[in-house]
Order: sequence, then C-alpha cells, then structure tokens
Amino acid sequence: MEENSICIPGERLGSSEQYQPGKGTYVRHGFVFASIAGSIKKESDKSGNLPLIHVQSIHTKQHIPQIGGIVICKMTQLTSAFAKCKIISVQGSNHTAAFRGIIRKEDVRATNRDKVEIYKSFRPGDIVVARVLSLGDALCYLLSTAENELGVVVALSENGTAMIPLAHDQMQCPITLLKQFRKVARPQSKHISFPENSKSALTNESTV
Amino acid sequence: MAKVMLGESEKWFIIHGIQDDMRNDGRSCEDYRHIEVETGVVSNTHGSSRLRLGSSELLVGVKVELGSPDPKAPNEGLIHFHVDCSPNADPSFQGRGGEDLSANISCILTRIYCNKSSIDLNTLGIIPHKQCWVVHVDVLILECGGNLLDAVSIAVKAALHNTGVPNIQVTDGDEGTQEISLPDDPNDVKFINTVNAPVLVTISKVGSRHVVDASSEEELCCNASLVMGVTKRGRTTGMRKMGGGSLDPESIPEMIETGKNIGRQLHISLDKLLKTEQGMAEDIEKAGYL
Amino acid sequence: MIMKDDMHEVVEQPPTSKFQCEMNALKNADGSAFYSQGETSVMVAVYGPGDLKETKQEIDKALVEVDFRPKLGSPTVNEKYLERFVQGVCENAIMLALHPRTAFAIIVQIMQDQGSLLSCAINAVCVALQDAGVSMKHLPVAVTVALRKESESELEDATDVLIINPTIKEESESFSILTFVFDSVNKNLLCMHSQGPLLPKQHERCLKAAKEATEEVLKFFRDSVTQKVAAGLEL
Amino acid sequence: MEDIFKHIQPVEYYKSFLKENIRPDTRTLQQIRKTTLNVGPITTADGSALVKIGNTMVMCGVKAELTQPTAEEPKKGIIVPNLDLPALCSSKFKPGPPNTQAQVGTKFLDNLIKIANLVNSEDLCIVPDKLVWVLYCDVTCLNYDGCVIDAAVVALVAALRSVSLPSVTLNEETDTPVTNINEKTPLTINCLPVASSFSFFESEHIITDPTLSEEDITSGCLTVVSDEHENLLLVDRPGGVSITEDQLEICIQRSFKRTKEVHKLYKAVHKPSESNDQT
Amino acid sequence: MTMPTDSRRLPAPDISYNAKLFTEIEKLSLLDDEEKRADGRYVTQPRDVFLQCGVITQAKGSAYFEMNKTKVICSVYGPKDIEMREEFQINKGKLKCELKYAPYSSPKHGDHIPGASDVEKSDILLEAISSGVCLQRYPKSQIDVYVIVLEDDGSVMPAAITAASVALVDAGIEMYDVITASSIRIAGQDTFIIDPTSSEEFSPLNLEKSNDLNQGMVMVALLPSINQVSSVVSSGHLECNVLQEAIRSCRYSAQNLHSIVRKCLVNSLKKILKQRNTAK
Repeated sequence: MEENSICIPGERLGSSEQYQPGKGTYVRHGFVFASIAGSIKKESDKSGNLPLIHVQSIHTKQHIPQIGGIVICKMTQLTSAFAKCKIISVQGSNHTAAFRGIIRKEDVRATNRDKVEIYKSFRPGDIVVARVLSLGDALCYLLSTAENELGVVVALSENGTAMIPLAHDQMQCPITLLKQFRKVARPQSKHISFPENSKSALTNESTV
Repeated sequence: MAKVMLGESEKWFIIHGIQDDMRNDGRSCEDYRHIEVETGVVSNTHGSSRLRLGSSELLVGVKVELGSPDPKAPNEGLIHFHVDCSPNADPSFQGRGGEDLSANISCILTRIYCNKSSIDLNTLGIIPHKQCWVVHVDVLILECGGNLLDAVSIAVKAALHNTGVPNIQVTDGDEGTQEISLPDDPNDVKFINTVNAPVLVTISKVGSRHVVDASSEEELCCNASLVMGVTKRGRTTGMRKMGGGSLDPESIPEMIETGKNIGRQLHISLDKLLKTEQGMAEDIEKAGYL
Repeated sequence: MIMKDDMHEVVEQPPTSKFQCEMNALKNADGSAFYSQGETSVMVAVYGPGDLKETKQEIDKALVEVDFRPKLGSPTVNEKYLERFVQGVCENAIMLALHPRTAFAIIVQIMQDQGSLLSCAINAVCVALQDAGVSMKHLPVAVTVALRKESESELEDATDVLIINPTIKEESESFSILTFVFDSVNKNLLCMHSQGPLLPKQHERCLKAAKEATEEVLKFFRDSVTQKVAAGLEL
Repeated sequence: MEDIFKHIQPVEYYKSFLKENIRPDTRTLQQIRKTTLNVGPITTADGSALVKIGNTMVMCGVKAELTQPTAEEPKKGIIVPNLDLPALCSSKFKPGPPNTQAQVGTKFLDNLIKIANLVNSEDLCIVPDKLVWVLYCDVTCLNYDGCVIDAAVVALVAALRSVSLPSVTLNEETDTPVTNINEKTPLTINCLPVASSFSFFESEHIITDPTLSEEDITSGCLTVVSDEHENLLLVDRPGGVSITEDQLEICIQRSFKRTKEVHKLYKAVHKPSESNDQT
Repeated sequence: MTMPTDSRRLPAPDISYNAKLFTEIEKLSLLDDEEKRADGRYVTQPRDVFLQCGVITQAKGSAYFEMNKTKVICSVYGPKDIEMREEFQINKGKLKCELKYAPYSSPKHGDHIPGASDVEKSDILLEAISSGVCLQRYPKSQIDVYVIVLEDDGSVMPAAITAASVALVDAGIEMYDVITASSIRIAGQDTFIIDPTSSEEFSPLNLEKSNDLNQGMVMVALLPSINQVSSVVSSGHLECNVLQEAIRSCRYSAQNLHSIVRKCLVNSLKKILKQRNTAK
C-alpha cells in the first residue's frame, strides 16, 4: 500500500505486528483496520517502536471533547461555587448542539486557588478557552482554566465592544475605559495586533 | 424490559456458563422454561388465553368484528395485532414508554402471519368488496421475564385456536343486494383453523454459543439474536435479527436449524395441550346442560 | 369608515364606540386587556417577566411566548400563523435586554371574530403590555385595510373602495386585505401582511391610508392610558 | 480560524464582510443564488418537482386521489398543501409533529393557493356531492439553508403544473368509480406566482435571498409573492426591525425582477422534452 | 372510526382512494418466457445505482442513494450532546435512527403520523448499522441518523441501510466497516430474484397461484470486510434450506454492492482532495 493512498472504513491496513495503530484505525483479530475515510499516513518511530499508521480524515470531522483536550466555551451561568458553560468548539469543529461544561471554583486558577471568586473571573457570555479535566457526570464535562494560556479570550463590555486584556485578572473596554475583572488568557505574542481588538483577542487559542 | 442490572463479572459468569452448556437456572442451551397456557379465560371475548413462561406473563384476547375488506383483496378477511405493555410489568411503560416495544412486537406478529398459509384469510371473507370478518388480537403484557416474543406468539396461537367466529348467513336481498344475518345461538361458531399458525422462536447468541428462551439476565448478555416464526412442519414464516450486535455468517445456519427443531417441539406440545383444553371445555359445557 | 379614492371623502362616519377597551380586565394576570374594535373583540393576558426552564433561557434577553387561542377548540395552523405576527411585533417593541433569562407569556384569546382580527389582536396586546407596565421602545399600532371593487361603476380604474378596519362581511367582498403595523415613534413599518392581488399603486395607497388611520388608534391608546392613570390617582 | 470566528461572533463576522459590500458566500447584497428546477423526479407522485436555491433543496410531490366532497362545498375539489421540515434537513428541527415554523409555512402555502387561485377547485369535481379529486401537495425540505418558502412556492407551482389527471366516471349501478388511465388531461394552472424573501441587517442593509446563517443574525424575513403581471399576491413581514416605506418599495421592485427570471425557468421546463434548466 | 384531527396540519379528507384502484390492471408474471423480468433484467441482475455524498450541506454527513426508481436520502448529525438524560451512557455513544416515507413515495398517499411499520423499519435500520459504528469512541454523545424515502420502488430497506452507512462515513464517524445490504424475492424453490422492484416484492396480496410453497423475501445487511451479518429479515413462507440458500445469495450480492460503494466513496474523496489542492 503506497503512502497517501485513500481508504474507507473497514479496509485492512496491515498486521498489528507491523504497525502501531493510530488515529482513525482499530485492531481486530491481529490486524489494523481503517475506521474513517481518508488518506493513509505512516510515520516511522525513531525510538525503535513499530511505525505508527493512522488515517487522516478528508471530511470535516466532528470532534467530541476528550480528556486533556482544549475546548472553547461560552459562559452561561455563574454561582459562587462554579461556572457553567456551553462547549461550542472542539479542535476546530463547531458544535451547534453544544455539550455542557462546568468550571469549578478551584479549577479557575493555578495559584491562589482559595481566593478565587467566580464573579471576578467570568461573566455570562464570555468566550473562554479551557482544558477538559474529566468526562464528568451525565450533564457536564469538568473543565479547568488553571493555566496561564487558558481563560477568557473574548469578553464584551456593557456597550457591546470587545474588551482589551490589561493584566492576568483585568480587562478594559476601549471606549468607556471601564475596567472589569476576568481570568484572562495570556495573549500570544504572534497574534497580538494593536489597532484591531476583537479579532486579536479571539485568535489566542490557535496554538494552545 | 424489566430493569435487571448486571455487573461485568456477573455477565462473564453467565457467558462462561453458557459456553459449558450450563445456564444459571440449570437448563441446557436448548431447554425451554416451564410454560403454562390457559385458554378461554376472558368471557367477553371471542377467544382468549393466558400464558406464563418463567416469570413472563401475558394475556391475549381475540375479538371478531364485521368490517370492510381491503380493496386489494376483496375476498379476504383481515387480522390486526395490537400489543399493550402494562405499566405493571415495568414502570418505564407508563405513558408512551412501552410504545416502541409494542410496535415492534405487533410488527413481528404481522410479519409471521402475513402470508397465505398461516391463517386462511379467505375463510374470513363474507361478501366480496363489502363485508368481511376483522380479527383483532390484543396482547396485554403483565410481566416481563425474558423471551417475551416467544411467549406472545404461543399465547396468540392458543387464543386464535380458541376463537369462534359466528356462522353467518348470507341471503340475497332485493335488487341484487345481499343481506347477512347473525345466528341466534351464540355457540353456533366456527373455530379458526390454526394448524399452520406459526410460533416465534428466539435464538440468542451469547458468547460463541446460542441459547433458546433466554431469561432477562441472559438477554442482557446477548447482543444479537434471531427471531423466527416456525410452523408445525418446520418451515419459517418470517425472521428478523434483533439487537445491536452482528452475527457470524457461519453461525446463522446453525441457529436456523436450532430454531426449526425447537419450533417443531413447541408446536407438538402446544397442540397436545390445546386439544385437551378444548376437550375439557366441551366436557364442562356438557355438564352445564345436564 | 369608508373613503372614496382621490378626494378622501368620508362616506360613513365611524361610530364613536368603534374602539373599546378595558384594561386590567383579569385580576390575576400581570397585565390584561379586553379590547374590541367594531364587533371584533379579543382578551389578552400578559404574564412576565417570569421564570423559565434553564435549558430555554437566553443569557442576554427575555423570551416572548405567544399563545393564540381560537374562540372554540384547540389552536390550528390558522392561529399559529397569526401568532407569529403578534410574536414578531412584541419581540421588537418590548425591551427584552432588560430582563435576561426570563420569559413573557402573552395569551391572546379571541372572543369574537368579525373581521380585522389581526390588527385587533396586535392592538389588544399593545394595550395589555402597557397595563402590565412592560418597558417598550415604542407602541406598535395596527390597522387593517381592505380594497373592494366598486360594483356600480363602469370606469376602469381608481374606483376601488378603501375600507379601514373592515368587518367580516366587507372582508369577504374585498379582493385584497392588508394589515400594517407601524411603530408610534418613527411611523416605520414594523410588520405587515397583505393578501390578494394588488398593483403597486394600490398598495401605496393602502399604506398611506393606513398610516393616516393610526393617528386615531394612537389617540385612543393615549385616552385609555390617561383614564387608567387618572383612575389610579383618584384612588 | 475563520470558521471559529464565524461560529463565536457571527454578527461581527458578517459586519466585516458588509464593510466591503460583499457577503461571506461571495455574493453581492442583491444577488440571488443559482436556482435549479427539475420537474418529475418522482414517478409515484402525480406531479413532482425538485427545486434548489443555492444549497436549499426542496421537493414537492402532488398526489391526486378520489374522495367524497365536503357537505358545505359539494362541487369543489380539495387541495391540501403541507410543508414538512423534517429533522433530516437541519439540526434546528427535531423529529415529531410539525413545529411552529412548518405550520406557518403550511398556512402560507394554503393562503397562496387560495389567493392566487392556482387551481380552480371546480375543475377537480367529477360528480357533485359524490366524487371529487383531492390533491395532496406535500412539500418536503431536504436541505434547510434559508429562503425555504421561496423554494417551496416554486416547487409547488411546478409540481402542480406537471399534474395530469386520468378521466374518471362514476358507474351509476355499483356506485363505484371507473378510471381510464389512458385518457389524461393536464391540470389548468391559473397563475404562476413567485416568492422572494429579504432580510434586513441593522435596518439599513437589505439582503436578498438570505442563507440560513444570514437569517439567524437578522430578525425576520420579508416575503413578497408576485405574479408575472406585477400583481402583489402576498406580502408577509412578521415583525423584526422596522423598515421604511422606501425599503419596502425596493423589495417589491426586486421581487418583480425575480419573478421575471423564475418565469423563464417555468417556461423552460414546461416544454415536455426538457426537464432541467437553470437561471 | 375517525382519527383525531391533527391540529398542526390542514384538515384533509378522512378517506381517499388512488384512482388506479378502479382500473383493470393486468397482472404481469414475474418472469417472461425468456427468463427476463418486467424491466428487462435477468434474475440475478441488480439495478444500476447512483450514490452521492454530501448532498445535505446542513448536516454533518449525508448521502443520496438511487436504485433506478427507488430513491432515499439520508443525513447524519452529531456526535452531539445527548438529548435525554435517561439514555446517558458514560462509556458509549447513543445512535438514533428515524426512517420516514415521504407522503408521495408510494402509490397510496401516506399518512404523516408514523405507523407501527415505520417504527419497525427504523428499528431494523438502527440494528443494521449500529454494529458497524465504533460507539465506544463517542462517550456521552448521540449520533442521529435520518432517512427519508422519496420514492419506493422496492428494496427500500437495503437502500436505506447502504445510504445511512455512507452518510456516516461522510460525517467522519468512526466505523468498523461500510455496511451494504441487499434483498431477494423468493418465488419458488429455485427462483431467487435479486433486488426486486415494488411489483416484484413479496406481499400476500399479489401472490400468484403456485404449487411451490416457497414464497417470500429476504434482506441481509453485511459488514463485508470483516464478514459479519448485521441484519437478517425475512418474510413469507419458506423452507429452512431455501431460506439459508437465499441468505447466502443476499450476502453475495451485498458484497458486490460494497465494491461499487467503495468505488463511489473513493472517487468522491479524490475529488475533494483535488479541489483542496487546486484551492491551495
């Protein structure tokens, strides 16, 4: 089988003694099969392990949140103990029927955990980048923003303009100059552009 | 289905038991549980039966009504199946909960009765295009204890066997119209011929073997089963795979063969039972007249 | 009120009791109105802003739920069709952003349908919303106009009779019925519905006539509210 | 990247395009998506049409059956339109009974058939008081990407135009109908209406033929139905931002233009030899 | 018996009849003297198929499948958040299927409210495709599959199953295999008619008088690459050995369909790749 050839689900890619199964594959009776349609990619492993075989999807796949993965969510409800949100995007695939997520008070920041106040970290409607901690219960995924790169990326001030991050815990409206507290995600240097506001704040997540 | 919860290890226990032809209630793979059938239990129907298979219990009533035939088959009568799941059997049947299960069971019954030979629908015709008998079979599920489909089909056959259709007189009236008159004597009836009526046999694949008459615990361990309608002569009158799993093509012939044999045995014992029941009914009636 | 074309000559004086309304007609609702326009009458109850199931809540605004009930029986597609107009008007007029995560429930019960039902219902809702003290950007005002072919005239054009707020009999005789809803501030079109073949010229004429007729309705609104406030002060 | 921006802040995203006077799908504000009409794809129906406006796809099937007329109107046949928005066509819809939107659409089509007098209901009468035709016009949306009602109207009209009814007589003696399949007469359609929808973005931009994402960020559509003689049959604007009379006038003029274009389509497919054409 | 009126649709007459019921239709025999069928096919010859992915842009994945006059369209939504909390499973996704007939798809105008047979068909579809989907890779999620039959000219279930599995592939859902299905009409012990049209399908109403009791239909859905049968449905009166023979033939013809479907899928994938490359 040549490199970059196309396969459909159920196609046998090789023996499991030959390859290490990667994404888009499954193993059955000692053989590696494709589980999605796409092009076959082989990667040889330098540390002496078996070469990795995986299938790269051609269709736009709908990803579901995975433990340790990064998601973008929109805040919906705040209480003193936790913040509830809707997960609107996972690995670049957008969800319309959104999964629900929850960020507990102790998972908001990495430092000074016991001093966290939810109301000073998020507001309803904020767009937040977070990491999935666990699958949670029947209702919600458990999320965390306890990393510098995670937190609020887009927040609108009361007059509807996007606010500019000032510090790790503060944002400011460029028009009213009103300052508000947020758990701000650290803007990444390559995306910072000074004249435009809303777009730049949003582009944070691409590299996280 | 009734809520039975099994842990992974319990499942393994059952699966391994079946592997060694030893089921947790002591049966072997091709054994049925004890069946109790009683006919003529509901007095205001034309035919009825009550059945208990293991812990599954159900009641079947047959009502015969006059109706108009299907324009595509003007000489034939009609048979309708309706299944009702009592909330007694499972709290989830409350409201619309049991609807999917009912629809599925009635569809399978329709499937196995939907051919020329199971029941001769021509005997249910009265006046072509105008009048025919419509047989309504109502099944009420009182308790679910596994293998509902087989139980339902056996009870339906018993109830149909017990059903008397009034002997109707067709007389030519004025201007080419035909008139029908019902007999005065309610006992002036003709029994429905159920010689070819099929029963369902469910063969459940558990692990690499298959079992018949699975209990509700075994049903949880099985991910695919074959349901087939089998006649007295061992022919199939409809089959369907149930459950989310898939089957090895090689195992299908074996399962069909098992189903055929089990079905024939079921018919033999059921017919014997029905015959004695009928005889008894006549005896009782005679006693009443004396 | 029947007007001939060109000269806007009033043929028939409107009866003085054309509009009638009783605010706060239902004691348990947050706001209510019994409103009649000619023979057509509608009862409207407004509840809200009230609680809403968590899954339905919107974080930045209130939801408007309209229930349009026919005189008899359960709502059919006809009521659903009219319901959409009432809903559209309310969503625009009410300042929804003031009450996030809540809902306004508006129940419109038809008491008597003798023509011009849609405009009567919208005006009734408008009065009921005022009774409930809901903050609104403007007052929506609805007027129905019907065009009827002049039966006697032999002339080719410009002989259609224009009827404002027609009765059901007049509606059945007309070839076209139009309902316009204007906002009270800019007199822009909020919502409209017309049915029946109509040339653009005729359409323009109807629009103009309807706009003029809003004044009368607005005046009636003002009077009703003044009366209510005055009654409140006396107490 | 762009995708996420669109998903998270659809209004901002749209504004950035409007600044350049263009729409995300490269259309100008007035431009209408490509419309295709295919008549007669369904052979089990007595008349059928598949209409695509851009990605929006709508199928209409007309079934003619025999029934008894109503007691109130013994000489009139019955036309029953229905708009189905199944869960298949968009994630907005759930399986089950028709939602409000489908009900409103059904009523819209019903209104249109009556106002435009598409089919004379007397034409559908076979024996007064005994036997009439009933035309079930079922419109199924297969892909919901905005302006479904526009597509539904075209599909309905085109499907009705392709209906031919067999001749049916009533056998006096047996009181049963007798059908002669070989003798067919086409249904007479009195009017060829066309619907055009518009959206208003921030009350100043008029957007012709909005897609679903455009419908979502604007409030309420204005739908104008007109025929080839520049008659306005139906104008429907259920709320949303207020518009000026001038804006309404622009929309009406644009709808007349649109009607003329779709009429070419109607004409092209009505030649029995061809069944596919585009504008 | 009058049905309760449906207030969400316009009122329609209680009963109406197809005009064709009142004509004399001559009954065609299944096979003519030259062993050919009414549409000119041989007994073992399936109809030409047409398959297209991605026809419904609003859906995550979709497919349109046509076997001459039989037309089905299918869309897939998900994986998404589970709708009903009772159906929640932490380790596995939930698949939901709905198969609907368009009202104009059959000779008789169909009812809008799904009947028992629609429920059964949705259920058969669900069972046939659920063993092909890697559900354990979608914890806490739900995948919806909707099929609409636009025109029914026989063999609807095989068409629906094939379309649904192609739509799932199009949605990028992880699958064990692309499921294909096929059906056979059995008219006598030795006559197996592959891919029957609606006039050839088994129904007790249009049976010809025959001495051979074996009259019926069989449908098989297959996961061809891993050789597993995900659905078997039969109806009619059949002897066991005939049934088994028919199942074998069905598997064979489903296997044939798989190679066609594969070709279609690969072609459409290549097309997408090409477009992407030229776009770059």
